Amino acid sequence: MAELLTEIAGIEFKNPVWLASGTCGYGEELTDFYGLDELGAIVTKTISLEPRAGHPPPRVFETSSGMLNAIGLQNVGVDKFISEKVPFLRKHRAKLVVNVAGRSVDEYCRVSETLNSVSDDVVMIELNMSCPNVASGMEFSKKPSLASELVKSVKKITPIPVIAKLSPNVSDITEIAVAVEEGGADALSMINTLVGMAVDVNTFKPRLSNITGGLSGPAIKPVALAMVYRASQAVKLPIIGIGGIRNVEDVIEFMLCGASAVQVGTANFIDPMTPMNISHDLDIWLERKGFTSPSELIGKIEVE
Amino acid sequence: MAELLTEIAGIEFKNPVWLASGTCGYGEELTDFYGLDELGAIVTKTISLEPRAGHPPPRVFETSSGMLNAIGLQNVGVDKFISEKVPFLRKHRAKLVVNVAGRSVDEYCRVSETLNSVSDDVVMIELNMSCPNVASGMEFSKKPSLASELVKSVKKITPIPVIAKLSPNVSDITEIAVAVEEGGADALSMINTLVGMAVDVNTFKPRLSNITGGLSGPAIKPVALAMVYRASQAVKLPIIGIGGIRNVEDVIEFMLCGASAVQVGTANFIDPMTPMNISHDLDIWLERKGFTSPSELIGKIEVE
Amino acid sequence: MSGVYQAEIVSNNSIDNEAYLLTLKAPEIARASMPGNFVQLKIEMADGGFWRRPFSVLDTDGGNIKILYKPLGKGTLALTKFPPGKIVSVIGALGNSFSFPSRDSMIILTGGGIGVPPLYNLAKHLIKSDYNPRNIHFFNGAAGHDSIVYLEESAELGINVYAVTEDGSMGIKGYVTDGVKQFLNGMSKTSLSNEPVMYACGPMPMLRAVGLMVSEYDVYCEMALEALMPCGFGICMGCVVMARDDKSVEGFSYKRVCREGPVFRADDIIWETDGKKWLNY
Amino acid sequence: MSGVYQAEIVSNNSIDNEAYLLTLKAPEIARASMPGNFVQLKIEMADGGFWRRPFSVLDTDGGNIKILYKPLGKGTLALTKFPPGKIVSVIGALGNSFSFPSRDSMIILTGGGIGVPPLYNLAKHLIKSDYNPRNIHFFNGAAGHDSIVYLEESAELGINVYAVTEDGSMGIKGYVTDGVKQFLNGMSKTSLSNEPVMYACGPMPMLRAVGLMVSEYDVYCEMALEALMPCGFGICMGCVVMARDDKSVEGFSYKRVCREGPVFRADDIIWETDGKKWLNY
Ligand SMILES: Cc1cc2nc3c(=O)[nH]c(=O)nc-3n(C[C@H](O)[C@H](O)[C@H](O)COP(=O)(O)OP(=O)(O)OC[C@H]3O[C@@H](n4cnc5c(N)ncnc54)[C@H](O)[C@@H]3O)c2cc1C
Ligand SMILES: Cc1cc2nc3c(=O)[nH]c(=O)nc-3n(C[C@H](O)[C@H](O)[C@H](O)COP(=O)(O)OP(=O)(O)OC[C@H]3O[C@@H](n4cnc5c(N)ncnc54)[C@H](O)[C@@H]3O)c2cc1C
Ligand SMILES: Cc1cc2nc3c(=O)[nH]c(=O)nc-3n(C[C@H](O)[C@H](O)[C@H](O)COP(=O)(O)O)c2cc1C
Ligand SMILES: Cc1cc2nc3c(=O)[nH]c(=O)nc-3n(C[C@H](O)[C@H](O)[C@H](O)COP(=O)(O)O)c2cc1C
Ligand code: FES
Ligand code: FES
Repeated sequence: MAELLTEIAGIEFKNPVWLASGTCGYGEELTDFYGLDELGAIVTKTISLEPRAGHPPPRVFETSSGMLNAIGLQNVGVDKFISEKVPFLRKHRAKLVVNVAGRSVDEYCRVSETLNSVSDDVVMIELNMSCPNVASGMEFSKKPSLASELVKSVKKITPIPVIAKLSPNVSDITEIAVAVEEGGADALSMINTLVGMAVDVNTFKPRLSNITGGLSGPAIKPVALAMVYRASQAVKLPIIGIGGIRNVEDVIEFMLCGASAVQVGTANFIDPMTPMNISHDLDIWLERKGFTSPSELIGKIEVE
Repeated sequence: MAELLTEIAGIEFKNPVWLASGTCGYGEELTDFYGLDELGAIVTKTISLEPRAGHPPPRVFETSSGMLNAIGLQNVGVDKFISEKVPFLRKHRAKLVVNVAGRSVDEYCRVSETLNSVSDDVVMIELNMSCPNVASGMEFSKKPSLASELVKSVKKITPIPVIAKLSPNVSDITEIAVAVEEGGADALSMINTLVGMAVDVNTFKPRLSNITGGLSGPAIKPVALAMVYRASQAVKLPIIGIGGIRNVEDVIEFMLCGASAVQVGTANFIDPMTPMNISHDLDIWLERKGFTSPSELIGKIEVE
Repeated sequence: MSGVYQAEIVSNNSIDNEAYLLTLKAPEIARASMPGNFVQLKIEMADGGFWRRPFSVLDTDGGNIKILYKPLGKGTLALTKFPPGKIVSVIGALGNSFSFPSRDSMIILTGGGIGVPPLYNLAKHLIKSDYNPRNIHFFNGAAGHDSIVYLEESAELGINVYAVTEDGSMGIKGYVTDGVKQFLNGMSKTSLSNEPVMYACGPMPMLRAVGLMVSEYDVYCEMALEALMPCGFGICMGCVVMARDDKSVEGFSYKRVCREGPVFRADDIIWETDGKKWLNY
Repeated sequence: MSGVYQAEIVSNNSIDNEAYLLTLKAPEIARASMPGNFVQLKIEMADGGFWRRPFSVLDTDGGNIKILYKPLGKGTLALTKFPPGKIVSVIGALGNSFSFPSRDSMIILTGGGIGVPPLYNLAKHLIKSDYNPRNIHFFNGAAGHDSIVYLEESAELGINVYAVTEDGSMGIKGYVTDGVKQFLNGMSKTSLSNEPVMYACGPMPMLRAVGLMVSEYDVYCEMALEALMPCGFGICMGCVVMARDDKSVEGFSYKRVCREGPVFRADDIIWETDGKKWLNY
């Protein structure tokens, strides 16, 4: 048996297969299918300072090998998350990563600070940097200086290690990756969804109430791989690869491109057992190929 | 019968369905399937100043509802294009748009200038702005000032109307759209391919000799629609929509988002009759819905 | 508690009126399922379709579950080609279920199009629980004679069955709500001791009409909603409807059709805010 | 001249050794096709696969074309389920074809795996054109006994057939090129009046070995190459190989397997430059 134990920023994870934010709620529903302690980690739906109702429906649409979503960060807010959701996750011994967002640097910081009270439960904070900054209008992950400042501020306020989750909707992913590394991030995760839309040709209305939404699923895997590959050339930080992952081969591709771990997103909707199947198959795959740990694959793509 | 005649920048096209650059060669092979004069227009494979051999294989890979390509702008060069390809296209009465690229503003200009000698045959020039600028390293379509300068320079040198073809790999498509409008472009076309990659998990090698390539096909349609929609809010220029178009519904979606015409790319590979089928179905669709011209659909998405 | 099961197709046949009847060997789901519950089927399909497709449980039969479906798009069309013996991945039983009415209620089932299955299931369960079939009135609405489904099978339960067609080619002419209104109007004239209780399922525009009707007639109503469902078991937050919620600051919250539903009390659903409909209807 | 045709499936059966034989009613293609030509089949498949899949023409029979294929991946696996009567979209005939050798040549056909079909087609055409079957030597290579295809059918043409298997479970043990080398070595010892001419088709690593072999033995050779083919009729420039080209400045150019090929002269193919292989082999 290969050893799937994976270390990111000094923290040990049972395996490199995590659940992506927004695709596993707060873990409750998935306990119907498996034990949360069997995952590398679970990343919660984005938590904001105040509860948010989210966008009106329609919120989702199926596209060719992908889907659009505009959920609008519906969440219970950080206080209720701590009082109602953390105890459940603790009881199930979930390795907990909390995805955080805010409309300003200050709001990100306040959510992160509030999480300090449960720092025994929260192994990492993941900053959802695709949120638009109220002041500049631009997403935190589009302007390097904003991105860097955000990470720096959150790092100051919390001892919990921080992952910067990058948006793919940028001209140069390496610029942003370098900026958050300089800002002190402990790891990168990428990619969040691509901006997309669809229109109902019968009603002439957009398929999403929010008009545009985020594209995820197998359709975007090639984009995610290219971004992970490029970022891994530019920074030393561990990278958690996300985008269209469905099976063990997808995970190997991400690792060869430089990812140290991965997050499974949309695939959970089609088969909630996906992360379990992947860890199982990864073990077998490594064994068959003569590897003893997934870490041996990181960045091992052969280019020449 | 609806009237499919479409006007872009003062030029009349038989219908709004064009062939996208790089997905129809110089038209020769397609005459096996239909007459080139039945198309709205044909956009040639990118033409450069000198002939280019292109990238070594493997150059293509199939992904989920998409494909990656790194052809490397293999082309005969502008001189041979004029002497060997234009006569054929003229004979077949193709509405000819020439896609042009260069490694510097000067090179773009020299290709465009050379085309002046066949300005009776070439109805528009399309600038492939996804080429990296030798001096800055960045693509022409990533930096607004570069993009604007490029268009301005080409416009100075040729009386042929100019389309700026935008790359989707940018943080803000509206910024670039505005820049090329200010530069004097007569129309926009979007989108070119998204940067992507794939890895062979057996050999650990990238699927493309060039490592990364361009993602096209149905997978990217949602991204293309969102970019067309956003650009159409920002500029007055006519937009030619491109990305994953396979059927008449796809065309309607693009038009509702603001496109005045469309280009069919990857779908030609699967069925070379696609553009013919689309024009035929568009006629029927418009008729059935009580429209007399496709122009009635442009930007007519209902957002409240 | 739901699970992912590998179910063998027992049969998959075209029955009347373009509908197909699919029987799956899925004992765990059969055992757990209640009227209103649904399952998520994995269907390999072309054109990059990859979500599962949700289907109500029509009936259970020993270790089998039955699904009645209409081929509409790429998933359901592909499903029609699935041969007996094929193994399909199915998640279930999912969602909540209809509550049972008090014994002496006048039970009105209002189904439109492919909304019939959960109501048939409910009727069958009620009868099994010794409700009087004569107190059950099933209004089955469709565009026309050719698209009405499972009418005879419903009649065989011994309940009152009414066909309502938009083109008048069968039964009452009009929308299914027109048929129900006629009935309710008749009822209020005769003094019936039985309190009417309504159950509805069908396309959202129909359910919206039902919602307006029951508030007008002040009839208790539960309805099984439809929604696009990426997951079906509550993790994506994609399938929500706007529902009254006294506990929230806004007075409403978005509830998951797959988890808090598909069955909702009609008066909990908010169909429009500020005069704007919140769905594409 | 090729076209897009709607072809009816006449039959689609598993034959020996995991290979399937597909017969399509496609009179225009049957009429036009020559050995080496191929067709592009549209196969609806799951997982977002959408390119057509290329297959060599194995044989023609009146208005029908025959294809021999092995189910390997999502497209070919889906194809095995296609029933007779189904209509499939097919583009063809595509590509160039083998040139016929001079009448008295010693004709060596070297086929590996699923590279057999165009060579079978060639053998059949040669015989129809009154070439002497005894001068045709068909080396059919595979991993083992179970994966060798169309061996008996080839023998029925009256030509010399040699099985070559890597595991020695049938015929000569070794790579197919080992079998051919033995033959060529034997030939050079006896003084044969017949000049050897070779035709090859199979996976690229095998063709590369054939290329090295024929240059060593100085044998004229044509080979039908494989490549990933987004279009198949020359518009994408995706399927190229590096080929010698005196007219180009660089001394080579990238040629399309689907258009300038699939048949190339072995000595035109450049397998490596600067010691680097240009393909993932
Ligand atoms: C809880 C629930 C129970 C259902 N029970 C049944 C049932 O018992 N029998 C049955 O035939 N159908 C039922 N449906 C509807 C069924 O899920 C859809 O018909 C199916 O998903 C369409 O898939 P498709 O790939 O064939 O269509 P697509 O190609 O995806 O779309 C074709 C058309 O169907 C519509 N559609 C797609 N998905 C849904 C959906 N989830 N709900 C409503 N309309 C949709 C689309 O808007 C489109 O117009 C149910 C839906 C839900 C949510
Ligand atoms: C000119 C030509 C003629 C051919 N003739 C035949 C034939 O007569 N009979 C036959 O069985 N096959 C033939 N092939 C190969 C056949 O096209 C592939 O097996 C098929 O495309 C695989 O599709 P898939 O969806 O099943 O596999 P995928 O799921 O796409 O891939 C499965 C495996 O097959 C390999 N593969 C995919 N496409 C090709 C390809 N175009 N060429 C080679 N390997 C590929 C992939 O690398 C992968 O390892 C021919 C190929 C070419 C180019
Ligand atoms: C329905 C849905 C909701 C999501 N919500 C969030 C979110 O709240 N925060 C976040 O950082 N990412 C969110 N994402 C993005 C995913 O975490 C992931 O980055 C993206 O979907 C790409 O991975 P995938 O292709 O495997 O789904 C969401 C994705 C989906 C599909
Ligand atoms: C094989 C291939 C080659 C291409 N070559 C060019 C090119 O030379 N110049 C260019 O501007 N765009 C090129 N493109 C991009 C297309 O013109 C088009 O913008 C893109 O593919 C998106 O459209 P689609 O999804 O319909 O293919 C190429 C695309 C493909 C698939
Ligand atoms: S379908 Fe995913 S939450 Fe309901
Ligand atoms: S497959 Fe497209 S050019 Fe050969």
